[in-house]
Amino acid sequence: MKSRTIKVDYLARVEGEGALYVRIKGDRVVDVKLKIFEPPRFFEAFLRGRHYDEVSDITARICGICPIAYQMSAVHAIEDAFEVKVDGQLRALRRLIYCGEWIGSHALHIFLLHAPDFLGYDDVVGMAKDHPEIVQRGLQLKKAGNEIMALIGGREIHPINVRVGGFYKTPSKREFEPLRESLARARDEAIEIVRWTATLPFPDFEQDYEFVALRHQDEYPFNEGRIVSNKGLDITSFEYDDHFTEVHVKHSNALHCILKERGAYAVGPLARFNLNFDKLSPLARHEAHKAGLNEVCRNPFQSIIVRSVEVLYAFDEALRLIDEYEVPDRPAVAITPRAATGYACTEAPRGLLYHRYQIDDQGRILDARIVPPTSQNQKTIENDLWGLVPQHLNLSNTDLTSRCEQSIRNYDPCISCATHFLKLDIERE
Amino acid sequence: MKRRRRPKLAVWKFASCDGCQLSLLDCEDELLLLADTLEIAYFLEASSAVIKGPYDLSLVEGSITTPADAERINHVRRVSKFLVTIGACATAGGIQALRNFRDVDDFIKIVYATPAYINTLEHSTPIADHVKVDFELRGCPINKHQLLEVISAFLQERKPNTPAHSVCVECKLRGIVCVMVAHGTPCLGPVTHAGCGAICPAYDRGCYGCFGPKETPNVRSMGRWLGSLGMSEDEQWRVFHSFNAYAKPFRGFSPEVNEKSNDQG
Amino acid sequence: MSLEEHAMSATADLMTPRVFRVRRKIRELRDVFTLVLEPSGPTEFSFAAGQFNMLYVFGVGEVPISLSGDPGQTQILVHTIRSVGAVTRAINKLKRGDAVGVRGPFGSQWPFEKAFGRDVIIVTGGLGIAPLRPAVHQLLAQRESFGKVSLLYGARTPNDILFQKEIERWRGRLDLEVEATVDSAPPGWRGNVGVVTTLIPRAQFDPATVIAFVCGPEVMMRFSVLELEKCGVSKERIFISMERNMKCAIGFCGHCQFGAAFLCKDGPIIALDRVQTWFGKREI
Amino acid sequence: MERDQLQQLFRLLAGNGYRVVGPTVRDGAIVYDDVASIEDLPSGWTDEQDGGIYRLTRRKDEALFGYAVGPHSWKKFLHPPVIRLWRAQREDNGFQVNQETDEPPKFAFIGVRSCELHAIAVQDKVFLTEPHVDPIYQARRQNVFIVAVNCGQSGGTCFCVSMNTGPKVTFGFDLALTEVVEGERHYFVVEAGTEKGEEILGQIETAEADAEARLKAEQVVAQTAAQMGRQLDTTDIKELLYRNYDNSRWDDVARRCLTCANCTMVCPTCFCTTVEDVTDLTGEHAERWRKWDSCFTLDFSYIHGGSVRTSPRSRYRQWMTHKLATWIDQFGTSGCVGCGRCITWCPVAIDITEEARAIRETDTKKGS
Ligand SMILES: Cc1cc2nc3c(=O)[nH]c(=O)nc-3n(C[C@H](O)[C@H](O)[C@H](O)COP(=O)(O)OP(=O)(O)OC[C@H]3O[C@@H](n4cnc5c(N)ncnc54)[C@H](O)[C@@H]3O)c2cc1C
Ligand code: SF4
Ligand code: SF4
Ligand code: SF4
Repeated sequence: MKSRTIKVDYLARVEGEGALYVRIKGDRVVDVKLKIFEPPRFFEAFLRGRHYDEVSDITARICGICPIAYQMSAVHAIEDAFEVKVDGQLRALRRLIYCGEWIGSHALHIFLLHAPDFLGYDDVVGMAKDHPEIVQRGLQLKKAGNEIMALIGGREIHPINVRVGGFYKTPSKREFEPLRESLARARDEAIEIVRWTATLPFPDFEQDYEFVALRHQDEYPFNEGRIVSNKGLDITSFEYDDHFTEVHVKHSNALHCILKERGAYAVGPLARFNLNFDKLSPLARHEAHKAGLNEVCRNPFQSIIVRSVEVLYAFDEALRLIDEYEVPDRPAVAITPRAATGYACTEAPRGLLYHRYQIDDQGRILDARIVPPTSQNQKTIENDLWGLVPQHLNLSNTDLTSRCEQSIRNYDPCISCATHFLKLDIERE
Repeated sequence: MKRRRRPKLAVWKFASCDGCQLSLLDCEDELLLLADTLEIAYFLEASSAVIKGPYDLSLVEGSITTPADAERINHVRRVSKFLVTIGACATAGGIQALRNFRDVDDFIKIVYATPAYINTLEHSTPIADHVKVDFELRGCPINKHQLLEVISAFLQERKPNTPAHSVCVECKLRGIVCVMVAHGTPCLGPVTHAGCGAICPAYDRGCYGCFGPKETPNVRSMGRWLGSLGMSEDEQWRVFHSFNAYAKPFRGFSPEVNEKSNDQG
Repeated sequence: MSLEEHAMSATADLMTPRVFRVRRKIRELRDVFTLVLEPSGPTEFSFAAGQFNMLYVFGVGEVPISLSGDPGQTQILVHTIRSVGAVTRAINKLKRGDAVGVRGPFGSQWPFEKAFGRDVIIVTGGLGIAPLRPAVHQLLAQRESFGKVSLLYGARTPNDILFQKEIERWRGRLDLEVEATVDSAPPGWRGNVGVVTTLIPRAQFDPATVIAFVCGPEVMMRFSVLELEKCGVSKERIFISMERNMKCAIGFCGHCQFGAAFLCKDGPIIALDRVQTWFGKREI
Repeated sequence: MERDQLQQLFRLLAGNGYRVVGPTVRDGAIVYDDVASIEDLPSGWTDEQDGGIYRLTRRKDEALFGYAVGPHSWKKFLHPPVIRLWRAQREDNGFQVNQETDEPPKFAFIGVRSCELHAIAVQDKVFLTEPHVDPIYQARRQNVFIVAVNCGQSGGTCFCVSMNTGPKVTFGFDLALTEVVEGERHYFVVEAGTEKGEEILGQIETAEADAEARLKAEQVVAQTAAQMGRQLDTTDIKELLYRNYDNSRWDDVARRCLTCANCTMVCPTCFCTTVEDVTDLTGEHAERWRKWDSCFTLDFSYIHGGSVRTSPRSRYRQWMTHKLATWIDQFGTSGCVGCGRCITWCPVAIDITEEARAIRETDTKKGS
């Protein structure tokens, strides 16, 4: 029987360093491993003994692509421990800066990482030669997202303005004026992008996933909500550890997270969209429909459309938040540390991000636990490959490899929290 | 325009958060021009295409934390004509160098259930501890305008304008009101390398040193003053031991036991 | 244009480089070369011995470089440069016809008026001879106006002797005493060995009236001054050429301060008595 | 002149094409910035200052100029912190340099203190003395309209009396105000110093100040002079410092000094700059930018092979000796006007008056 191995030592166009290994015997897949060898950095360990006020700056450094997600989960978990509620305009500003990160991160993924797969380019630079307008548009969208982060956060990567209780300084209304203009322009562009992604060639591939995301009664979820799934899960962040568990597999420096009861599940744009379609803005819903998305989308390749719908939504939401903005009385609510454990999940661009902190009465961190979206998706990514490869055995090794990579990128795995290809070995037995 | 052969650019990653290489992709307005000026020959985060070295300009992100990486950096040096480290990880060991102050096995046990699978070095070390580095760009993360400045300077064979003086100079050039003097907020600006544009003071918080030590930083005097502003010894230790904890002048900082009289002598 | 406006635009001009072209480049030593520049359009210029220009290479940067040519020649600018860092390396790469930005000339000059009728002793080392070459040309051009003229020159090795042919020519003149010495020499070298200060007591000059021109590395100048003083030359007759960082060359940037002197305008050539408070002190 | 008439002055100045800048409260300090009306002035605010400490506090009255000096000085308008000097474009076989042609605004400064007038006079000497005149400074300086204020209160770090630079304004202003607040009554005694000043004043309906008002104004200034927060003995200061280059006090201050350059940045007379030659990615376009620099940076004294002033000791010594001594040789005046900014804004409270005193006390060659 012929057997082959698909091996990608360095996955390209993903954030961080990972590799892929698939072994095929005849028409049967016998092994799939998404290896993550991004070196461990031990955040949970050195958070111990640090002060609660340092956590959001430190955890931001887990990932340069979605630092705001880390900051948001961190501050919410700590506020949960201290029983502090941050609302009104401060809450709105947090949503707004998160919109910025979704836009920046999604635009990066759509245009720089994923779209080249669909169109057969190695990278955006190659793609720009044939599709200059699309690429320009994409870069401008990304820039608009970064502008939100830079204005509220001080800079786009590892913003400095987020703190437990709110912010260090809140922007004036006037500072939003130029931003509002560029966002309004970008929203129109974003509509075009949704339409464009819908025209990409998608393979027929659907699986029966368990989608997990936050759900909030009034809004599309960013910072708050219950953790729900299409298979009946409905819990608070406090109960996360009861239902999810991390396993350490030999082939990876990242931990795999699974649902204790049902195993693999998927988080991210597809999950959010499927569980919160009704909470999208009318414009985003309208464009989603026009793009051929139904309320539930099970084709992970179409996540690129879903991402662009979320980008459109984020612009819509950002504009709404800016229009309703009033400078809050104070940049942050007062904090009194107490000994307690706090829990929070927020929606990082790549999906659910769980933080838990045990803190002493001096505000020192005793214990920290962080579960990034990519660990949660890892098993599902491998499952997709188990399902996908047998369907495409007729492809040449090169094409099969690209298809596998594309399928991995469906999840926008962030290997730093989970990016890349170098060498391909095909073993035939 | 005289068109020379386009220099080949490579971007390498070691232990890091990807933020510094992302800074390159965050140059939305310049990205395509950049790709036109330099041949992007190796940049896994952005491209599947890999063009063989040697590379004229290598940007290296991340610190060395595993035996394999300690090997790989030697390879990177061999294939690079001009090697620039980008960011606190690559120039100072990064936040992950906090392990250098503790026992790494304890760290592994805290994070991983099956520590045996993890192969890591005891220390997280900057690139310059392993190979010769031609230029170091500071920051956690680096500032994208400075990155463009370094690349433009490389192309023109000039010295990049990335002054090593304090953040205070940038702060004052912007006319920001000093948060330490006017509000009593502890600020590491006076001992921290410029480059960020003094964003923290501009947002009403003290600088936390993410660009690492400036030229000739007086960390002892700084520590004493932080103490007089009410920072405990533990807080003083922590503030110097964050994203550039392993950078020499910060690494060696230990708070002076606060004497009663807070004299400045 | 009012007078005031005129002064203003004149200074504005001093802040913007004018474009010159490389007419010739001569390799002097392994890392030292002489650049002959000519204006790219009709421009008037003249300079005095000891002055310097700010040379700008497009996109690279700007550095102070002394004029090393004959002040009598007004059609060209001559500079002798050691390639040490980014800008000087870039200058070294320029080819015939390439453009160079020039601001200048700036600074003070060797005090010939003070030297009329007196002996002149020139003590120099290494590249320090570059800003003194125009002085030698001028002394020779007006040779009858001065007493004895001696040129003492130190280099590291025989291979480091700059303007060797010219020095040989000068050495052949009867109205000029020329002595060269090297720090270390290969076998076969028949000249002096030792530091340049050892030549001073042997030189012929009247210590009571002589005017000394000293230019070279700061340590070399320090010891030369000590030696000159020992011979009885007083401070106000010793002229040194100092080097400090310079950005504007017109006294605004502050970088070139050496004690109370702005070396870009009070110097680079300055009488020792004006800077005696600082000369020889560390980190001034 | 009453409060309302001051408002009129703002309008007149703006109407005459001036960009009116003056004191205003921002981020916990009184800074100099655009001010549209007297509403923008720091009404009822004052500052408490000491080494390394500045705090805004409320006054008991609604005085508009009831504070000393803040972190900014007027030099930021006359001698911009960052400015492009020129742009150049590569051309076939060379390049072309284009000078900046932007017309700077006409500034009206509101609330200039006596020490600040002296500081401006000092910078005039630096930038406007033949043969070289800085066109950037000159273009801003020649059109400026100065509304000075006599200090009604000294700051905790002020020592203008020692430096002979205040608190009463004596020259260099177009208009000078003395603010008098007495119970319910709040008025200004105005004096015109130039024709330009007369002209503007003539357009405001003001009452001639009576003898009592004048006397009150005199008292205000006299009171301030008596309150100086610091003192500096300037006797033979130049000679003192010239003979103390090797004093061990420099080592002592170096243990505290952070070489952060704040003192030079806030100093109203410090003039030093550096330039940055930059290019874009294409290498076709080059620019030169000028930025404030400081003798506290290593690059400042860099010559090939290393910086001249590597030790913090030599850098502090350069700054203080320049301010108090070499300046006198260079420009015939002290480089220090006694405003106290370097003391207040030094993050570790190093005090020039204290250091000068210490040098004097340990002057080994005293009397020689
Ligand atoms: C008045 C004067 C006359 C000079 N004449 C000559 C000459 O005739 N021939 C010659 O070879 N050299 C001369 N020099 C020294 C020359 O200016 C430096 O070698 C040159 O600036 C080095 O620049 P770089 O960029 O190549 O080196 P780097 O070491 O890369 O220097 C970086 C920058 O520091 C500054 N800098 C470095 N060294 C000096 C220095 N010695 N003086 C002033 N600024 C410096 C410059 O701004 C330079 O761009 C003179 C210096 C002065 C002040
Ligand atoms: S230096 Fe900071 S921003 Fe850069 S890669 Fe490291 S952690 Fe990320
Ligand atoms: S706020 Fe910080 S960086 Fe700014 S001047 Fe003060 S101490 Fe320096
Ligand atoms: S003290 Fe320093 S920065 Fe200020 S003018 Fe003097 S040399 Fe320049």
